[in-house]
Amino acid sequence: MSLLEFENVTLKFGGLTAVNDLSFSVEEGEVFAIVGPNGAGKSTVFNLISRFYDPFAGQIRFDGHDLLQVKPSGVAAYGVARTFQNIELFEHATVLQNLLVGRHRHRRTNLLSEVFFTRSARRQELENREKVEEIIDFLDLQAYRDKMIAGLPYGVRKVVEVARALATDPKLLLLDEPASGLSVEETTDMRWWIDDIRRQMGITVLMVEHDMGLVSGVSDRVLAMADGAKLALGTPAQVQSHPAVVEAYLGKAS
Amino acid sequence: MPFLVAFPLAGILTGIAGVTVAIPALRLHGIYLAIFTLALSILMDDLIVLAEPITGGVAGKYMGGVEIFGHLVDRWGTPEQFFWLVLAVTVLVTLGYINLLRTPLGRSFIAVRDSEVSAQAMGIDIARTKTVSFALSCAVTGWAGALMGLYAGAFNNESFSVVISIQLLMMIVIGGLGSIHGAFLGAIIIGFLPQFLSIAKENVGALFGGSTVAIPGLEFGIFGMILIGFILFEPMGIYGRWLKIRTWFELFPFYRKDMFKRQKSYLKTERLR
Amino acid sequence: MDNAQLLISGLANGCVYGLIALGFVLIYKATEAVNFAQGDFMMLGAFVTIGLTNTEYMGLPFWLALPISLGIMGALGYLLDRLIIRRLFGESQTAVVILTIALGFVIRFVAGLIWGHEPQTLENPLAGKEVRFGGLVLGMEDVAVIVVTVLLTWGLYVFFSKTKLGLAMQGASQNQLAAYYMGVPVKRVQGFIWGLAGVVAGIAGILFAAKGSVDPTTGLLGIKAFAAAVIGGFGSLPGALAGGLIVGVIEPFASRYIAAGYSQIAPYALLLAVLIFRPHGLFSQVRVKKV
Amino acid sequence: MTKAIRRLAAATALSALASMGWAETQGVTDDEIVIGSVNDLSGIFAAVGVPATKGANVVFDRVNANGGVHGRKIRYVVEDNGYQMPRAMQGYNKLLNRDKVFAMLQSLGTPMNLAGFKLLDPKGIPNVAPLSAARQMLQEPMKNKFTSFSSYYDQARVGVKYLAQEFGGDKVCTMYLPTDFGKEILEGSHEGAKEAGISFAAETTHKPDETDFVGSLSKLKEEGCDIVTMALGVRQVITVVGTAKKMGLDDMKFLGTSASFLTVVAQVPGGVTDGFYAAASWQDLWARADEPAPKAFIEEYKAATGEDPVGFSMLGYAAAEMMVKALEAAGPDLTHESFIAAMESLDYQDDLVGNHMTFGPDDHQGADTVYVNVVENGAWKKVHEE
Amino acid sequence: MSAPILSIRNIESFYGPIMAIRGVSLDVRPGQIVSILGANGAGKTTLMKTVSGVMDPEKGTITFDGEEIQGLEPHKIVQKGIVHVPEGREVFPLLTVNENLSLGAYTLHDKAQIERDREMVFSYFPVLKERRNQEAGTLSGGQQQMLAIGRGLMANPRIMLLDEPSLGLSPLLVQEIFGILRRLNDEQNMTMMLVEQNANAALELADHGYVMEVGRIVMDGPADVLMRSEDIQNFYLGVQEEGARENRRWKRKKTWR
Repeated sequence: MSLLEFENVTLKFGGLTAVNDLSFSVEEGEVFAIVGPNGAGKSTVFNLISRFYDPFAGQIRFDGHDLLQVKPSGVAAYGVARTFQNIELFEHATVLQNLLVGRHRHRRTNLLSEVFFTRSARRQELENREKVEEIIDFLDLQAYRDKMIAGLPYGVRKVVEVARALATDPKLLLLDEPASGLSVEETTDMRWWIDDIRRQMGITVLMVEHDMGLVSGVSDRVLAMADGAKLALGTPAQVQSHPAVVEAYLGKAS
Repeated sequence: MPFLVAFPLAGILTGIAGVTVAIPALRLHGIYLAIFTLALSILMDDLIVLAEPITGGVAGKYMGGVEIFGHLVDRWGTPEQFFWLVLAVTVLVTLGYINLLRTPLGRSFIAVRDSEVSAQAMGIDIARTKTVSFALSCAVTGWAGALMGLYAGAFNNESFSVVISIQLLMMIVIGGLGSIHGAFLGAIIIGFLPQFLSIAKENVGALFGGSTVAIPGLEFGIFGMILIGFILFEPMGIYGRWLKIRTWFELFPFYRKDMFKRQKSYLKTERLR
Repeated sequence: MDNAQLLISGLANGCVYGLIALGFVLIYKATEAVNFAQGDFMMLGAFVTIGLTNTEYMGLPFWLALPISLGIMGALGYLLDRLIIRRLFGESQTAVVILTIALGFVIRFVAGLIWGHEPQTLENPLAGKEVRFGGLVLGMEDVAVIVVTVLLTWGLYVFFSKTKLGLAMQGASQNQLAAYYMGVPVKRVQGFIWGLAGVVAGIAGILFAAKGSVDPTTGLLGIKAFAAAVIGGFGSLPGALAGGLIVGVIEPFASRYIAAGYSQIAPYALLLAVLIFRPHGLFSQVRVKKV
Repeated sequence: MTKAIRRLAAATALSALASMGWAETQGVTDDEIVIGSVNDLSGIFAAVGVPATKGANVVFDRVNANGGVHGRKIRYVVEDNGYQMPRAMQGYNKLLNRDKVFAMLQSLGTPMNLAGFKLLDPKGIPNVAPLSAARQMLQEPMKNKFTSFSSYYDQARVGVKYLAQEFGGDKVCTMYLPTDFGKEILEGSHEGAKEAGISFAAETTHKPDETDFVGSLSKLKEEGCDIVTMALGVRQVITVVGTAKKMGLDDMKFLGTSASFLTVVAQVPGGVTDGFYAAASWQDLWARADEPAPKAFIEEYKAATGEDPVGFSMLGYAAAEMMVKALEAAGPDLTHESFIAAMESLDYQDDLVGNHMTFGPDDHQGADTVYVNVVENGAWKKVHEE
Repeated sequence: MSAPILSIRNIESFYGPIMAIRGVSLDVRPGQIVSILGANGAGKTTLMKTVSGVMDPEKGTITFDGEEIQGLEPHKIVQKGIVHVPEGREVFPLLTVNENLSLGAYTLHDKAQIERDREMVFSYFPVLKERRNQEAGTLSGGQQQMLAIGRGLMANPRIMLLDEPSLGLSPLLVQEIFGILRRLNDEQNMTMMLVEQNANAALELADHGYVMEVGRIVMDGPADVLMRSEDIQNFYLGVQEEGARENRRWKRKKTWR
C-alpha cells in the first residue's frame, strides 16, 4: 500500500478546472517531486491534502486513512506536515515558539493542567523542548532561536518553516517550493537537508519545485503536471527528457 | 450559597456564556468581530432588563459582604480584607495566564492570531482554540464582574456599559498592547487618573482663587488627549517606554538615539483571509 | 398605506445612517483605516453649520453657510490626517482605530465647550415644509436626505471605480508599497480622502440637524451607522447605503410590529444575524488568501 | 401615639449626640464646610449635571464672598461619574475618605445614588436634593435623605390624570427607554390611568440612539392612544412630537416629565413642540423671566457665569439655597444631627422654582406639587397644578 | 563610455538599530543592464528600496540624471522615471488585472499611449490578456509575477529596478521573462537594475555585475568577466564538482571574507 494515494481527483473553482482527474501515489520513504508550469495546479494538490479544498470528485488516502473524512486540523494528526509557497510563519513569535507550535499535535495536557502547570505539563514542555532543540541543531538554526520571525531574512524563514514542519514528527513532509528565492548556496544546503530528512529521519517527502537541479538531485520520482492533469511521471531523467514536459515547462535549454 | 462555591461558579458560567458567544462569532475577523461584540453588549443591556426576575431589571441587585472561612469580607466594613481578596484573585489569574502562555494552548493562541492556515496545518483546531480563548477571557471577566459587584455593592443593566469596555481597551493601549505588564500598568493609570485629575482640578482652581467650577466632559477630553499622545509618541505604551529605558541602561554608553527609530513601513490589505 | 408610510420614512432615516456609513467606507476604501470618530465628525459638521446659520450665533444665510461649513469640515478632515493620522503611516490599523476613538472623546468635549450640551436645531429653509402624495407624508428634509444620499453614493461610486484617482485610492488601501511604486502619492491621496470624508460628514450633519436636533452626544449614532456599513460589507459604497437602508427600514417596522421590550433591539439583532450567516456582510469585500 | 414615639426617638438621638459631643463631625472645621456631589459632567446627563453644578456654585460663591455660614466657607466638591457605576463609586470614595464631606448635594443618577447610599447611610451623611426623581431616593433608612421635588412617578400620574379630565381621552400609552427612569414613568402612567378610570393601552420601548419614531407612532395610532407619556431623551422627545405632527396625529396628547421640561424643548424653531405637555415639579424659568425672583436669579447667574441659565441651573441654585438655609438653621454647632433637625424644620416659599418647600420628621420631600405645563408659542405655560 | 544615469555613493540604510547596507556605491549607465548578486539578507532589496525612496538612507547620495534624489518621496522618484518592479506578491489583490495595469500608468496622461502599452504588455504576457478581468489576488504566483513586471512596463520608465523577476516561475517562464527583458533592452534601450538569485540568467543578460555580501559590495566587473570568476562560479552559478557525499558539508571559504 502506498503512503499517499490520489485517485481520480478533480477540483473546480467556478468554471475553472484546477485539478483534472489526477491520480498518483507516493511510496513510503521516497522523495516525490511535482513540477509543472505556473498555474498547473501543483499548490492546489498540496491544499487538497491539507484539506483546505474539498475535491469535486475522487479519493485521497493517506496511510490507509480516508483523508476526505478529516478536518483541516486533523490532517496533521495522521503525520502530514507542510510548508507554504509564500511562507506562513507566526510572524510575531520567536523561532523557538514557532517550532514549539509544531509540537502541538503531541499535546497530552488539558487546559487545567496547563493553567496550573502541573508535573505532567512540565514534563511535556521538557520533551517538546528537547525535540525542538534536536531540529534546531539539525537545521543549524541555533543563532536564531530567540529571534522574532518578523526580522529574519527570507532564506532563514524558509528553513524555519521546514523546521516547524519537522517538529510535528511527520510521516509525510510537503514542501512547497522549498528553494524558491534561495541563493545557490542555500539551495545546496536545502538539497542536503532534504536528503537527510529522508535518509536519517525516514520521512517521506513530497515537494513542488521549479529548480530542476534540486529536483533531479534529490527526488526518486517526478510528476509533471499541466492544466491540472498528469503530463508525465517517472524518474527525474525520464521526465526531464519527456517532449511534452520540455515544451510546456522546461523550454529549450534544459 | 457560600462565596467560595459561588465565585468559581461565576467564572464557569460566564465561561460557558463565552462559548455560546464564540460559536456564532467563529468566522468573524477584525472589524466584523468588533462590531459583533459591540452589538452583543448593546443587546445584553436589554436582556438584563428583560430577565428581570433573575437580574432585578433596571432596579438592579445589591450585594453585601461575603464570608470566607469565617472572615467577613466587605468593601465597606472591612476594606483590607476586600483588598486581599482582590489581590489574591488577581495574582492567581495572572499566574494562570503566565502558565498558559508557556504551554501548548497559549502558543496555539499566538499561532491562530498570526496565521490561521498554518495553524491548521500544525493540527490546531481553529474553532476550538477561538472558543477556548473566548471562554477563558469571559471567565476571567466574570470574576472581575463579581469582584466589581462586591466593590460597588450595587449593579444594574447600566453598571457595565460599552463605555467601560472602551475604557478597558484604552487601559491596554496606555499600558502597552499585548503584554501582561502593560495591562497592569494601564489599569493603574486609568484607575488613578480620574482621582488625580479631580485633585489637580481643585488645586488649579484654588490657585486661581476661583471655585471648583466643572467643565463638562473635561475628564474624557483630557483622557482622549492623553491617549492620542500615547499613540503618536509611544505606541507601545508605558511598558514600551520602560523597555527603552531598560535598554538604555543596559547598553550605556553605547545607546544610539535612533535605535528605536522606525524605518518607513507600509501596510497591505487585511481583506485577504 | 400604513406600511408604505413606515417604509418611506424608514428609507429616509436609513439614508442618514447610509450617509454616515459612506464616510466610514470612504476612509476604509482608501486607507483601510476605520474612523471611529466619523459620527462625531457629523456632529461637528452639524454644530459648525448651526454656529454659522442660527440667529443666536452668526446668523449667516443658510445657502452661504452651507459651502463655508462644508469647507471647514473638509479642512478639518484634511488637517486631522496631515497633523495626526499621517504620523501613524504604515502602523497597524488598530492604532488608527484607537486614535479615532480617543479623538471622538476630544471632539465631544470641544463641541460641548463651544456649543453647550443642550439639543439644538438647525434653522434651515426646508424646516416645516413637507411633501404629500396620496396619504403619505414626508418632510422636505427627508426628501433632501434621500436625494442627497443617493446622489452622493452614486457619485462616490463612480469616482472610485471610474477615475484614475479613485483607482489609485483603492490600490493604496490594498498595498501602500505597491501604490508608491506606481507613483501614487499615497499620503497626499489619503489626506484628500480624509478631507472628503470630512465633507461627507458635514453633509450628513447638516441634513441630520435639519431633520431633528443635535447635541454633543449625537455622534454616538455613528455606532449604528458603523453597524450599517458592516451589514453592507465594509468597504462597499453601495453596500453602505444598502446597510443604512436596511437598518433604517427595520427600525420602524420593528417598533410597529414587535412587542415592547424587544422592538428596540431589532437593528442589533439583525446585525448579529447578518454576521452569523454572512461573516463579511452582504456585499463582501473579503477574499480568501491563496497559499 | 406615633408622635410620642417620635419624640422619644428624638430625645434618645439627642442624648446620644450629647454623649459623643466631642466627636468631630466630618467635613466641618472652624472655617469650612465640605459639601460633595457625584454628578454627571461628561456622560449622557452632562446637560443636566453641568448647569446644576454651576447654579449651585453661584450660590456658594456668593455665600462665601459674604463670609460663609456661621463663619464657615462652603467648599463644594463635585466628582464626575460620567453616568457610570464604577466611576460613581470612585467618586463617593474620594469624597468620603479624602475630602471627608459633610453632606451630599445633587448627586445624579438613580442607580449611582442607590449605590452611594450604601456608603452614606452607615456614616449618616445626609444626601440632599439628588438629581433623580425616582421614588427610591427616599428609601429606608430615610433619616439622612432629603429630596426637593415629587418623583417621576407622581409627575406621570398627575399629568395623565389631568389630560384625561381635560380632554376626555380614554387610552393611555407610554414610550420609554427601558431604564429605571422609564420604568418609573411607565408605572406612574399606569397608576394615573387607574386613578382617572381609563385604560392603559400600549407601550413601546426604545434605545437612546433611536432617531426615527414613525413605526412606534403608527403602533400607538393603531392602538388608539389619546394620551402618550414619554420617558425618552430630550432630542428624542422633540423628534417624536415633530413626527406626530407630520403624521397628522393631532388628537394625540404627548406628556413628558421634568426630564423634558426644558426651555430648549419649548424653543424648537418652527413651533414643532407646540402643544406638548410636561408634568414637572417646578415651574419654568423663562416663562416667568419677568417675575422678581426668576429675574434676579437670571441676572445673578449671568453675572457670575457669563451665560444664560437653563432650567437645571435654577434647580442647582435652588438646591444650594436650601442647603444654605438648613446650614444656617443648624446653628454654629454643626453636626449631622443638628443639620438633619434643621432640614426637617425648613418651611419656606421658594419663588424661584415656584414651590413651597416643607420638610418634617416624616416628610423628607420638600415640594409635593406637580405642575402640568404646555408649550405655547415657543414657551412653557402652566395649565394645572396639583 | 557614457556618463552614468544613476549613480549611488556611500549609501547607508538602517532597519531600526540594524545597518542593512553599509556604504554602497554603484553606477548604472544609460542602456545598461546591471545585475546585483548576493545571498539572502545581503541588502540587495534594501538597496533597491532605498533608490526608489520607500526607505530613507541615513547617509550617502543617489544621483539620477544629474539630480540628487535620496530621501525624496517615492512618488516623486517614479515621476522622474525610476520604476521599481517588486516581486510578485506586491500586486493589488482586489483590483482586476486590467486595473492593476492602469495603475502602472498612473504617472502618464496620454490615453492612446497607455492603451498601446497595455497591448504591448498583453503581447508579452498573453495569459494576462486572458485573465484581464480577474482579480489579481486570484492569479497563481507566477501569473502575479508577470503582472508585476507588466505593470512596471506600463509606466514607460527610463530605468527599471527589477527585484527577483524570476521568483517562483517555471524554467520556461524564466527564459521567456529574461527574453522579454533582453528585447526591452534591445528594442527600447531600457536601462535596468536587476536583483536575482538566478545568477546564471542574470549575468547572461547583464552588461555589468555587482556582488553584495552583508550590506557591502564586495566585487564588481563586466558580466562576462564575473562569469569566469571562480568564486562566482562556485557560490552563485552552482558550478561545483559533485564531490563525494562525505564532503558535501565542506564549505569553501569565500575569498572576500
